[in-house]
Amino acid sequence: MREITYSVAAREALSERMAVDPTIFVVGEGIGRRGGNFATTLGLYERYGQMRLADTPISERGFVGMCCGAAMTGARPVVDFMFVDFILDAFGEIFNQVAKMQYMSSGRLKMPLLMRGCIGIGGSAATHHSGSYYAQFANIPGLRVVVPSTPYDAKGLMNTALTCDDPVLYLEHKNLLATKGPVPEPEESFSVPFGKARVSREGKDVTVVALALMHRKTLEAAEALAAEGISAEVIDPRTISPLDTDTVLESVRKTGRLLIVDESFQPMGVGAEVAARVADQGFDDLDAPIRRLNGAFTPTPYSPTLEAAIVPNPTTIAQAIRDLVKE
Amino acid sequence: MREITYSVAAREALSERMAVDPTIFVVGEGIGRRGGNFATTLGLYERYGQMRLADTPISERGFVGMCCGAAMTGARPVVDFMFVDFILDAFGEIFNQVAKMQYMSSGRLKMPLLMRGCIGIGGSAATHHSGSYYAQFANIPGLRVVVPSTPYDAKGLMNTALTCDDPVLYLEHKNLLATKGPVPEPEESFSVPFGKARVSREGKDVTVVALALMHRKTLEAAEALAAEGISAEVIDPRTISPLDTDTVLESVRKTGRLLIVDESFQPMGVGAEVAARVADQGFDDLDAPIRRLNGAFTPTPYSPTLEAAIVPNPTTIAQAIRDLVKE
Amino acid sequence: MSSRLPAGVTRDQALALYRMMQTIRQSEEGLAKACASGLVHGACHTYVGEEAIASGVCAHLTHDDAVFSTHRGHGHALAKGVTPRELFAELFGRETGCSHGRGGSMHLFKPEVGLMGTSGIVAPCILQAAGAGYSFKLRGLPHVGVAFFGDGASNNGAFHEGLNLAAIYQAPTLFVCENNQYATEVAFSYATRNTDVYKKAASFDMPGICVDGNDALAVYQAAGEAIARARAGGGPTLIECKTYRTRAHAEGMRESGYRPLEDIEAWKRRDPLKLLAGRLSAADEASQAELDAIAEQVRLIVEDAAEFARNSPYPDGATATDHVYAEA
Amino acid sequence: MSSRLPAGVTRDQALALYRMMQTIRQSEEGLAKACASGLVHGACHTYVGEEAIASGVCAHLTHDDAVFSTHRGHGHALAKGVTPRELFAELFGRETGCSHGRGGSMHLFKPEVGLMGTSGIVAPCILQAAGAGYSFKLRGLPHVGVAFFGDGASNNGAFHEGLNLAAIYQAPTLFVCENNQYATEVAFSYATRNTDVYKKAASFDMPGICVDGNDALAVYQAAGEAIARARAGGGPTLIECKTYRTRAHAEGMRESGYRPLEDIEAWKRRDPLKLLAGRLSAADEASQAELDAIAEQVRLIVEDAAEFARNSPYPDGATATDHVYAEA
Ligand SMILES: Cc1ncc(C[n+]2csc(CCOP(=O)(O)OP(=O)(O)O)c2C)c(N)n1
Ligand SMILES: Cc1ncc(C[n+]2csc(CCOP(=O)(O)OP(=O)(O)O)c2C)c(N)n1
Ligand SMILES: [Mg+2]
Ligand SMILES: [Mg+2]
Repeated sequence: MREITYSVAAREALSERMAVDPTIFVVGEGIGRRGGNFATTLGLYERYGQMRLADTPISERGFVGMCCGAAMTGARPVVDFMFVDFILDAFGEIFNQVAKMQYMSSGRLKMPLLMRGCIGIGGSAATHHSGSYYAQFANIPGLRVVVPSTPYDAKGLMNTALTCDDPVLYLEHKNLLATKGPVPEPEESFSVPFGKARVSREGKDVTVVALALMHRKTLEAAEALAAEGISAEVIDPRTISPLDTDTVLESVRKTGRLLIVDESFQPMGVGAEVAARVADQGFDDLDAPIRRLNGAFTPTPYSPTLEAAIVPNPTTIAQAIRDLVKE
Repeated sequence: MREITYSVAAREALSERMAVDPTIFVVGEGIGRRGGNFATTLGLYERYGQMRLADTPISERGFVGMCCGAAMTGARPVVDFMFVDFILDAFGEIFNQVAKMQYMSSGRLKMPLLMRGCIGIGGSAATHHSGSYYAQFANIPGLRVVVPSTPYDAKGLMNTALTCDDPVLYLEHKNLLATKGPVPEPEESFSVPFGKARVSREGKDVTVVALALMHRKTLEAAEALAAEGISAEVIDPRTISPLDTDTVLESVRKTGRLLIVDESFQPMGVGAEVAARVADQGFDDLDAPIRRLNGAFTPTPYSPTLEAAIVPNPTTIAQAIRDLVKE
Repeated sequence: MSSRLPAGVTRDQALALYRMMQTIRQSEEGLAKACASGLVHGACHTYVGEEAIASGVCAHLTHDDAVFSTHRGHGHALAKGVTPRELFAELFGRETGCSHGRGGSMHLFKPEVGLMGTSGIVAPCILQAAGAGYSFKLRGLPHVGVAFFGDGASNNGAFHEGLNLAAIYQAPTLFVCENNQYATEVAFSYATRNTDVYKKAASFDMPGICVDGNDALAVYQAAGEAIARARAGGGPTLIECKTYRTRAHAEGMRESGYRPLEDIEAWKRRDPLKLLAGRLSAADEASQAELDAIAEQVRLIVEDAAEFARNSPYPDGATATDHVYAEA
Repeated sequence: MSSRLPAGVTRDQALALYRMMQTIRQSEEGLAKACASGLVHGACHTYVGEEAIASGVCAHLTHDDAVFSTHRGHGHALAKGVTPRELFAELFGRETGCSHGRGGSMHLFKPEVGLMGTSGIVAPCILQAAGAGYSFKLRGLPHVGVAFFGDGASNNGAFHEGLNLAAIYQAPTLFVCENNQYATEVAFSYATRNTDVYKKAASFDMPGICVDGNDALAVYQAAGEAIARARAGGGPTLIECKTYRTRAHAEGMRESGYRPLEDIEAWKRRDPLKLLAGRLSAADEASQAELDAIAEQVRLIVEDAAEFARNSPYPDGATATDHVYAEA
């Protein structure tokens, strides 16, 4: 399979879907001629024109609400927030309108709306350009939340998102955009279903669930630990809502130990939900306490020394795994 | 001790604090002469005047941002949302400004801002007037989230909120407002600290953590189960951020069993966090899987038959306890 | 006021407006009674006194046009094609309601006729209507998006963002502000210093029109022009309808002194139904008997609606979580 | 243009403006260089070409007045009393920075001098300034809240809500819109059909003033009047300053063709420092030598600032979670 970047993979999916579905249009700041702050729409304006790649004023709430109305009336809008931090002003529209519209209309309206944006701490982006809000959004009934960690999943999940009738929040970690990986040729259509985790590394001593950039960092840590004779199984949930825990439960049945690694905040986070489900449905399989390793519960500082101190890295992940295996 | 309602208790605290602290002012729709949709400010306009009880336009984001600025410059604003559902348009202001201001300013600014509103499903309020968003807000670093379930706690936590320098979200369940309970006389000052759960019923077979209205319903269920010989210990966390789990761990040490009852959504909810912490720190004390009983993961329907189907009640809570005790 | 009907308004159109206004008025009065007797489970905000607006605007719309409405949406729903039976049944929480009992008064849906929903949250309808306009323009369709909203909503940021977006994209959208001068009990003159909403369209270089919201023919004419312009690619319009609600903000609330009782009386004298009846008589277009006959026909329909709703089943609790997702 | 300084503007004031504008300009140029050499860790949006605005406004403010600013906030910070040392150190991520390295370019704080923060999110500053005004009015203090924001922010709902709130409460607030005609690479003329921001004040019945944002004396005068009015209880004012940024939106970005290069050149000919220098010379208030001496003094200060910043320590990682809560 050819190797392309995460960013190209996602864009390719968007462009391919736009070619076959004329109701898709993209809105956002600088997604027109400029091609997107993160090159999410590079080249698409030239191909699909102004109405389908519509630059917007700085009106995040406004254009989300607008796209809600457009989705209710036969279009398939894509909202590109660049940094997903800017989504927050639209929280009311998303929670109370976008996510509830199918329910409120008793299924007579569909809500084929894709919202996307970049998450993640790094590069001294500081606290207004580094959020990862998936826990909050995954607590909203009616919304799908997707967090791919590989180019393959980036394209496969984008394909699913752009053919699904539910509203989807699609989150891309900034530090994954330039990473490469195998992706099928453009002519081979494929998709990755929502709600199906991926076991990206098999192991027998401990199960580690990790998503987005932390998934990559965990694989690094697992590689290093193999030399020490510790065999970690690594799972990427890929989608947070729906969240596949069957795959995790099956793994824990084998390993008896569970660690969840997440760059984002611990309280009421993804790790809490995975832990709670396993503490219920997988209780008898557990041989040790369930552990979580999270980014610190703090706004993101700017200075590199402070920034490095608040996110897990392969060293701290490896240590957490070692500690758990010893339990 | 005299018995007063939850609603009177909270209002009394506000009025007493306003009498001694001239920098407190309240904003909201209808909180002036009208005295608040839920009588949260009844009589205060007459006592403290227009500038300190300022009716607002329907600009939830706007007045939260305004109060953020006021809190940064020496005032202590109280934002009264009536139904807390209306807070969502202000999510960006709260997450990125209000909650981060102390951190961003390295502690040189304080953020003595109280936001309050009514939560809860009931009375066919339907999906735009029945949300309980504490999980989402408790995932925000820098913010305190408080959910009293008794008149005593309503006043005691309000007193703490109105003297604390952190921003506080104070949530009142609509169906608790008229409930009565013992509260110290006005001249006796008292407060309830943040981060200290309350054991409201002692028991030895199972620990049940429940908040807001569900706390009351759980006490009813526990009462009924006593007749069956099941002894349930019931804990009210009272504050979600900070969240006291020491009290829960201590209880589980005794009972070996844990159920969390929460009207709000299960995924990444309060129950998930409590479960995750106990599955880590209290693992060795657990004799059975940790269970959660939540309201259904759905927008709130209007019709009484549908509405009743989506929230736990004493019968379903009792059943969940019975099931767990059998495990 | 001329004694003739305005140019372009036929007798049939005027009578249809009158019939719709009667339908709304009598439905609201029926619902108010039902509230008092406990048949309505949740909130109920009536449209009494404002009937001319929904009627005048929706007379120009087909089922392909998309209407987005507010907490005070019964009138919009009826004018757009929800039947009184569906409306009553919805407020009574029954399976036969237009939202199958999921919504109640503030969540009325009937997309089949272009009623894309009323909302318990103030202001999102403004944005959604702009989006419907965008969608129609993108797909080359001649339909329009219409938002109804109150004076209170015009102080919300969604007003600013929604009108601006519709203007820059020249989306075929009609923004109808029903300025009844109060948001619950907060006076509009307190909540903004410029109480002429139509003038605020200038910020977006959009036509802003002011009409007497109690004059159905005036609303009909202004909306007709704006909708025709939108369909022809001429972009959005803001129409402010100055009006007044003569009942409480919501059923069960009392006149607590926030507005002068004389004002209520004065506006009742400008009752939109009476005004239209007067215009029809003055123009010799309809006799009192004819108008009474319409009112009587409507009375039967509304009575039947209440009866139908009372006899309808409640939804099955087991379906409470259906339709949260598309494929569920 | 008269050859005399405008009435009420003294030579000393004009020279102080010139000095501040030099401080901002040279700091920005120093920071741009530091960006290129990797000393600045995050984003850096310079204020080059817009120096007259912050300088002209802040000249009227004391440390008790509260300024709320944007992602393009270096100029506001310096004009309000942050030192070049503190600014450089902050962007270099050092403990000695005005935010102790927590913030960087977009999160500059120095409440001791009334710099209440710059923000990486566009538009909240508008609301916060209104709130500062409210707070000052509530407590009977003669201070003002000031928001600086771009043309892009004026399309945000916060503009509508914030100006309306300030107007109804008559909060002592000054809203300064720096209309540099672009939001990143999106032209203001695309993002709204009415590009005269000051006219939008009419929606709130608020005075809306338009000034040449490259003319420091014009800004100084307009701001002086508005601030005096606010202090005297006369309520808020919106001042639109028409201007242009002559560098990229952020350091590291190139001119990708979204704006005509001739425009940049034309605006460079209207460079605010040159304009003010010209005015001073024409009025015989300052010789070129005097102006050069100021520039040279500033050069030394800015050089020292960069040096100071480079030599300052990074913050200790162990403190990364301090100050999340008040009592922590
Ligand atoms: C965002 C939001 N804030 C507050 C409310 C509570 N509320 C319901 S109706 C209403 C007044 C609305 O006034 P207006 O827009 O003028 O409509 P009217 O009721 O006068 O028709 C308010 C404040 C709400 N539903 N949504
Ligand atoms: C709410 C929000 N949306 C988007 C952005 C990304 N962004 C940063 S600066 C900018 C342009 C701002 O334009 P303007 O307000 O005119 O200020 P200028 O940069 O021209 O000084 C944008 C869109 C942001 N920071 N905040
Ligand atoms: Mg109104
Ligand atoms: Mg700009």
